[in-house]
Amino acid sequence: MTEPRSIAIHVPVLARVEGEGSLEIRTRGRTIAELKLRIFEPPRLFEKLLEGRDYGEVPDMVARICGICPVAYQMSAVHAFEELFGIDPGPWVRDMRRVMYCGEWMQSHALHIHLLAAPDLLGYDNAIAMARDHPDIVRRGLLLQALGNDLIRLFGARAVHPVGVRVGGFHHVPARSDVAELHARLVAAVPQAEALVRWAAALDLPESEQHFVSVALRHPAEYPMNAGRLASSAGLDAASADFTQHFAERQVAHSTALYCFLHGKPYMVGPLARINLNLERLPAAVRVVLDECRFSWPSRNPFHSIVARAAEIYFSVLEAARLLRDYSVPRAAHAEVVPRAGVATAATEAPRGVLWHRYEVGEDGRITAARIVPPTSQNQARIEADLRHSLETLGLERSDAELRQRCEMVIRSYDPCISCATHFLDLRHARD
Amino acid sequence: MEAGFLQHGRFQALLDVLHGCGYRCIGPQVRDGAIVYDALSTCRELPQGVRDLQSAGSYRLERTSGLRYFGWANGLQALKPMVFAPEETLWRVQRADDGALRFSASRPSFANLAVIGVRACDLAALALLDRHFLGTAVADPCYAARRSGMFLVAVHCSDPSGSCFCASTGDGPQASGGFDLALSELDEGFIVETGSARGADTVAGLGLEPVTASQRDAAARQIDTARARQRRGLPSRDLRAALVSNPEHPRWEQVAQRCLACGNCTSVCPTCFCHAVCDSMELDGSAGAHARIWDSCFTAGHSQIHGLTVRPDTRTRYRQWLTHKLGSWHEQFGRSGCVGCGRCISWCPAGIDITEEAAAICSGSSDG
Amino acid sequence: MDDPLLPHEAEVAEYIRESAGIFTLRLRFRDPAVHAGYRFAPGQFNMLYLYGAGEVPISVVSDPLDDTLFDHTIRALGRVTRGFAQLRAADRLGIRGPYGRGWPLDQARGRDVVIITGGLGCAPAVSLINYIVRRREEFGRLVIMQGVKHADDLIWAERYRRWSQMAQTQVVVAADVGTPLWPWQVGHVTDFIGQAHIDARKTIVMMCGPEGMMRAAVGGLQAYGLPESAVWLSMERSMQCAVGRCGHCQIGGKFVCKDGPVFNYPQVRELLAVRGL
Amino acid sequence: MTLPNPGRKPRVAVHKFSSCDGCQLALLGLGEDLLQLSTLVEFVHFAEAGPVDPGAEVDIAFVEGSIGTAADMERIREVRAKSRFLVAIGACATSGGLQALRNLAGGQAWIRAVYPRPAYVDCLATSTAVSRHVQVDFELWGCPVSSRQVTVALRALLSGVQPVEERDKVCMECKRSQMVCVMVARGLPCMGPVTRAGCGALCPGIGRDCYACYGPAENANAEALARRMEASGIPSAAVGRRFLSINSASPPFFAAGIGRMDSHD
Ligand SMILES: Cc1cc2nc3c(=O)[nH]c(=O)nc-3n(C[C@H](O)[C@H](O)[C@H](O)COP(=O)(O)OP(=O)(O)OC[C@H]3O[C@@H](n4cnc5c(N)ncnc54)[C@H](O)[C@@H]3O)c2cc1C
Ligand code: SF4
Ligand code: SF4
Ligand code: SF4
Repeated sequence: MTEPRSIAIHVPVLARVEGEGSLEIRTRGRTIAELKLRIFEPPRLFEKLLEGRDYGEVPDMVARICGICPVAYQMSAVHAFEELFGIDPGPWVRDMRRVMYCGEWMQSHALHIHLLAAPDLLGYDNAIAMARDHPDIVRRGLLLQALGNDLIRLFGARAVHPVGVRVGGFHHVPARSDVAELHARLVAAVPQAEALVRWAAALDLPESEQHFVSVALRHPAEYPMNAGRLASSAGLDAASADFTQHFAERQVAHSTALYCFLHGKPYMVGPLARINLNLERLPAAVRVVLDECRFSWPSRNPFHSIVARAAEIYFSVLEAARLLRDYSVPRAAHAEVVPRAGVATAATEAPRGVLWHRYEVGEDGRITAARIVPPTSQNQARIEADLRHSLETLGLERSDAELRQRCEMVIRSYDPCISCATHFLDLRHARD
Repeated sequence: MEAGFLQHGRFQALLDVLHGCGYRCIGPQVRDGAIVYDALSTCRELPQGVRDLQSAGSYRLERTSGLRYFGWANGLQALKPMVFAPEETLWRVQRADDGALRFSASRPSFANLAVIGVRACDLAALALLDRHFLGTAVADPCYAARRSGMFLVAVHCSDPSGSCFCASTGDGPQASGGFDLALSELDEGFIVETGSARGADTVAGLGLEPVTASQRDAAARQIDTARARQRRGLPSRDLRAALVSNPEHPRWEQVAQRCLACGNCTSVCPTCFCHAVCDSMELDGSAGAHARIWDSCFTAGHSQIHGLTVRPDTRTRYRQWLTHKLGSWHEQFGRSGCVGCGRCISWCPAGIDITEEAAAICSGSSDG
Repeated sequence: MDDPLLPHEAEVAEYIRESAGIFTLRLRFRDPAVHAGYRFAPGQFNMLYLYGAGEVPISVVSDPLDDTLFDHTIRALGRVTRGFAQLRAADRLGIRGPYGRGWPLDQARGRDVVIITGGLGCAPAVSLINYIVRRREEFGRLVIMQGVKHADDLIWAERYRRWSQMAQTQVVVAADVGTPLWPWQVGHVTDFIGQAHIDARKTIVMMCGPEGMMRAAVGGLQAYGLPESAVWLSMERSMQCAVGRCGHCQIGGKFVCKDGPVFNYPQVRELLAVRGL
Repeated sequence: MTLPNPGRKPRVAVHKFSSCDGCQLALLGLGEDLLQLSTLVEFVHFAEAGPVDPGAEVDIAFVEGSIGTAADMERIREVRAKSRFLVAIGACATSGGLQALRNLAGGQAWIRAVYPRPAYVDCLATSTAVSRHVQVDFELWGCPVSSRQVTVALRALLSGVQPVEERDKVCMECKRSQMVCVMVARGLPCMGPVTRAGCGALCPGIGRDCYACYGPAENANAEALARRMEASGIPSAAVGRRFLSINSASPPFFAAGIGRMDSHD
């Protein structure tokens, strides 16, 4: 057996993650002396930018926090304001928002699986190299990604920073013919999406049994997207308005992203956490495929996230197809909005997990304070815990290259979005 | 030539005849708060009981209790987009591996159009566009393809808007020619006139009733009222000399302070014909296309020659628009380029009024 | 040509580098029938299409009687012309034309000709000079006046020297900014019109170049009592179609592409007087 | 631009600075075209897609994001030095982006307000456009830029010509698509008349007013539009906010907006 040694792993630029971050690990003997997932993306101070803005400007502004999940930002914001203003946008808006969110899950998950994660698992540097040997797999992924983008476009005119969402509903009603065309494409994609889950489940994923707490929304009847209460595998059940009673953010020296803890401990959000907590809310067709996996659900292996993502793509295709099947044109695209003063909060399920917003609104409908907790800052402590666990189980005596590769795989399996993670503001400090 | 009277309730029969003759009917309809031309299958899609309130920089529709289909002045566009497409590929080119280029013309595949509800100003504008695109040794092939076979059903204008001034340009409110059929809408129905042999053929089987003298009177009176109601006007039909002699009038600078140089006026103008070309290529470089797109004398590209923009500012661009439209058109086409439809007034987001600007510049006064 | 806007495939027979930014493309149409049917007059121009990039108007500078090739001398200025600069022999491009009215050579025959140009290698004038030099005996005295901003800008210095040695020919070259060894004049070329010894009764003037220069030249010519109708000039405007449809080349009521580019001065007198038309 | 020795694939880098990543998606969201693109160029640095070699010499560099830290300032100079043709993509890179709003408030004060321990944060008081730091060969505006914009520009560069700059107003695209003007027909405070074309007039196309995410057009008469909006009854401060939004640091928008903003802090 090789002698324990002192090693330093430094990955200056993490490839295939959204945004720019780096990793530094120092070990001494058999223990990890230091482990820093460093996010050096400059802070963009969004919460401050929002102060003084009209509530109506917020959906277009917060979209700019993240180009990969702008719909999620818009959804959390509009739900927060509608809750405060006492607006019920009605079933059509509710359903169509779900469709739009399906589009975002599909494009974001497909992008992550095929362009970011799969090359690790199949032994390539990147998806372009992988496409040469596995063209059909990459094509299927690009097709599902495009379909997701087109669902967002149906409501938002473009896939990145869509322009169709507003407080109270949408700016316009999609034409029946456009909906029919997309519905047909969704139906045609069902077998592909199903095949994707089987493919993901058959991947040779590392074993990594870990203890972690899953956090996600739970809704009495639906697989959660825009609505539900905060739940955890440790028994949490809280309204999103009570987020701060349970969750707290902390700044650390090595990162511009804040770390968020649940009752002082790391936790996981995202597709795996969602499935772990909402298995029975998935349509039967999705459950059947999951039941055929070699492993069982809920899963304690974070590497199973890729299967969870595939399953959510499958779910999204079915769900969007279901919601668009009997599409009818409503009388109006949005409800009337009259602002009122108070505190608006909402959490929705971004592709990467719970996204919590809180706004203080004045009489005139303008924002006096804002706070946003994105999924990546919630996962950050968990990623570091996972890295420690994974490296120690793999064995620190492995070569630097092997250790480094495993680290990158671990990080990628959480699909961290660094752009989202770096907008931070800790309100408690902001006030003094 | 007067052909007879069509009861209001039988308007669909006219559409059916046109459909039966193989025409694709296009007619006015309400969309997004304005009247636009779009494919028409039944008369129920027409803007019945609707009128338009237009003024500088503003266009609103309002419901009325009336049952008329054409009780409004005009909509966003005239016939221009149907004959001179806003974006159109002119030709394509293939490039072989050895670099050889193969050019091939692109032509619109076009069903014969029957346009319902054409206004007198629209027809006058179409005649001008015809001269521009067809009146040379070699006609413009794309325009010619779209224009040929177009069947025009005019409706004399009974309800001019606040922006209209066709009476002062001599182009309306009554359509005087260039149509296949022309209608005078009365409360109980339409007096039908024919303007061409195929127009006459179309209505021959419609079972039109004879027109009564009082119907004829009512139609004439309604045109007179429409003419009298127009509040705006141009100082004269030929402003060429007055404009050409005032290139440094301070009013040009004053209007430039308000003008957004956005090109809405030229885009909705039924006679503006300026266009740019735009070349594109397939991503792999194997083929390309050459398209024309509507341009405007308000863009920088319009007057750009390598390294120099001849009209760099809004003052010179606005001056180009007005002196061309009301001045140089006389030299080019023997008449003014303005048919008095008022669209450039209503659809200008800055609310600039061509009649006011022309009056100020041509009277030599610099304020107002 | 049935479609006025469709280019024909042409090929670069020879690429000649004239100076750092100026080159000549010697071209032929790929289709021999098209080539055989192609006729142009000096002062006319073609629309040259660079694959995928765009079309630009360029004068034909070769001799109309040379039926093997036709030449374009191009200054690499912007997007498309810099692209053309990268072409080499055997490369393909698209050509349609010729367009516009050329120089009034029939009127010039037997008379003294004064050619005034500004800017580098002003192409429409090159075709004109070449044409007259080859048929020297058909014309009277020839005065070539060329103005450049900086002495270093002058290309074809050798040609000017050669022309200046021909009988009955006067060459005046002026640079706004000279250099120590500059053999010609320093100043605006229009300042030297007085040296041209123009006989107002039998002279025709043809010019092209910046509009400011042409305005100044007309002023200088007035001193000779030259009738305005004896002055011709070639104008430049943006052109997208070259057949009088796109509206870009309008100056007043004129379409430069079909009413020009060569105009008789009285036609454009008022237009030239206003800046920004 | 002329490409070096034809025969070798042009080398392309995609660099990210302070941004939301949305503009890179113009490439990552290309679908099948991305595979085709990879046969035409060699991506030598494109961290999000895999290849990492930020110091490599390249023919074409796409730069996303604004310059917001001292390290960024250093890095953009290196990028410039290693790139033959540098294209700034998106609002962040061309005007400083939405985050340039911090320039108005004195960014350091905000950082103190935002972070419990500001000393840990390397952040300049301003967020600025790439062209404020190095020479930029071409700019693609938009928040975000579209795949069409990026591929058209890239295709032109592959053919050795400068891409065409789109700088007309959104109204031109709006009218070419036969849309009904939302300002004239509905009184909405549309920014189309001062905003650069390129998006295809998406907002009027779905019945809402443009909010100028493509930045100022050429010859933008921002002051006239601002006055027109005020005349239609929109409060001055709200008009000011329309100009001071995604492209607040672009000169015409800044000039029209700054005097109209009520004190921001
Ligand atoms: C009758 C005539 C004869 C000529 N003869 C010659 C000749 O013999 N030799 C010669 O060298 N030159 C000649 N020229 C000038 C030549 O046509 C120009 O130098 C050439 O068009 C420049 O093209 P470019 O693409 O290189 O330049 P650019 O300035 O890059 O672009 C040229 C064209 O593209 C358009 N354009 C530029 N930028 C934009 C933009 N951002 N958006 C939209 N459109 C844009 C402009 O409107 C312009 O028409 C002649 C011009 C005319 C009118
Ligand atoms: S006159 Fe009006 S419509 Fe025309 S360019 Fe000026 S602002 Fe735009
Ligand atoms: S809707 Fe906006 S972009 Fe369209 S024409 Fe009106 S002002 Fe211009
Ligand atoms: S219309 Fe305006 S705000 Fe909307 S996408 Fe286009 S540029 Fe952006």
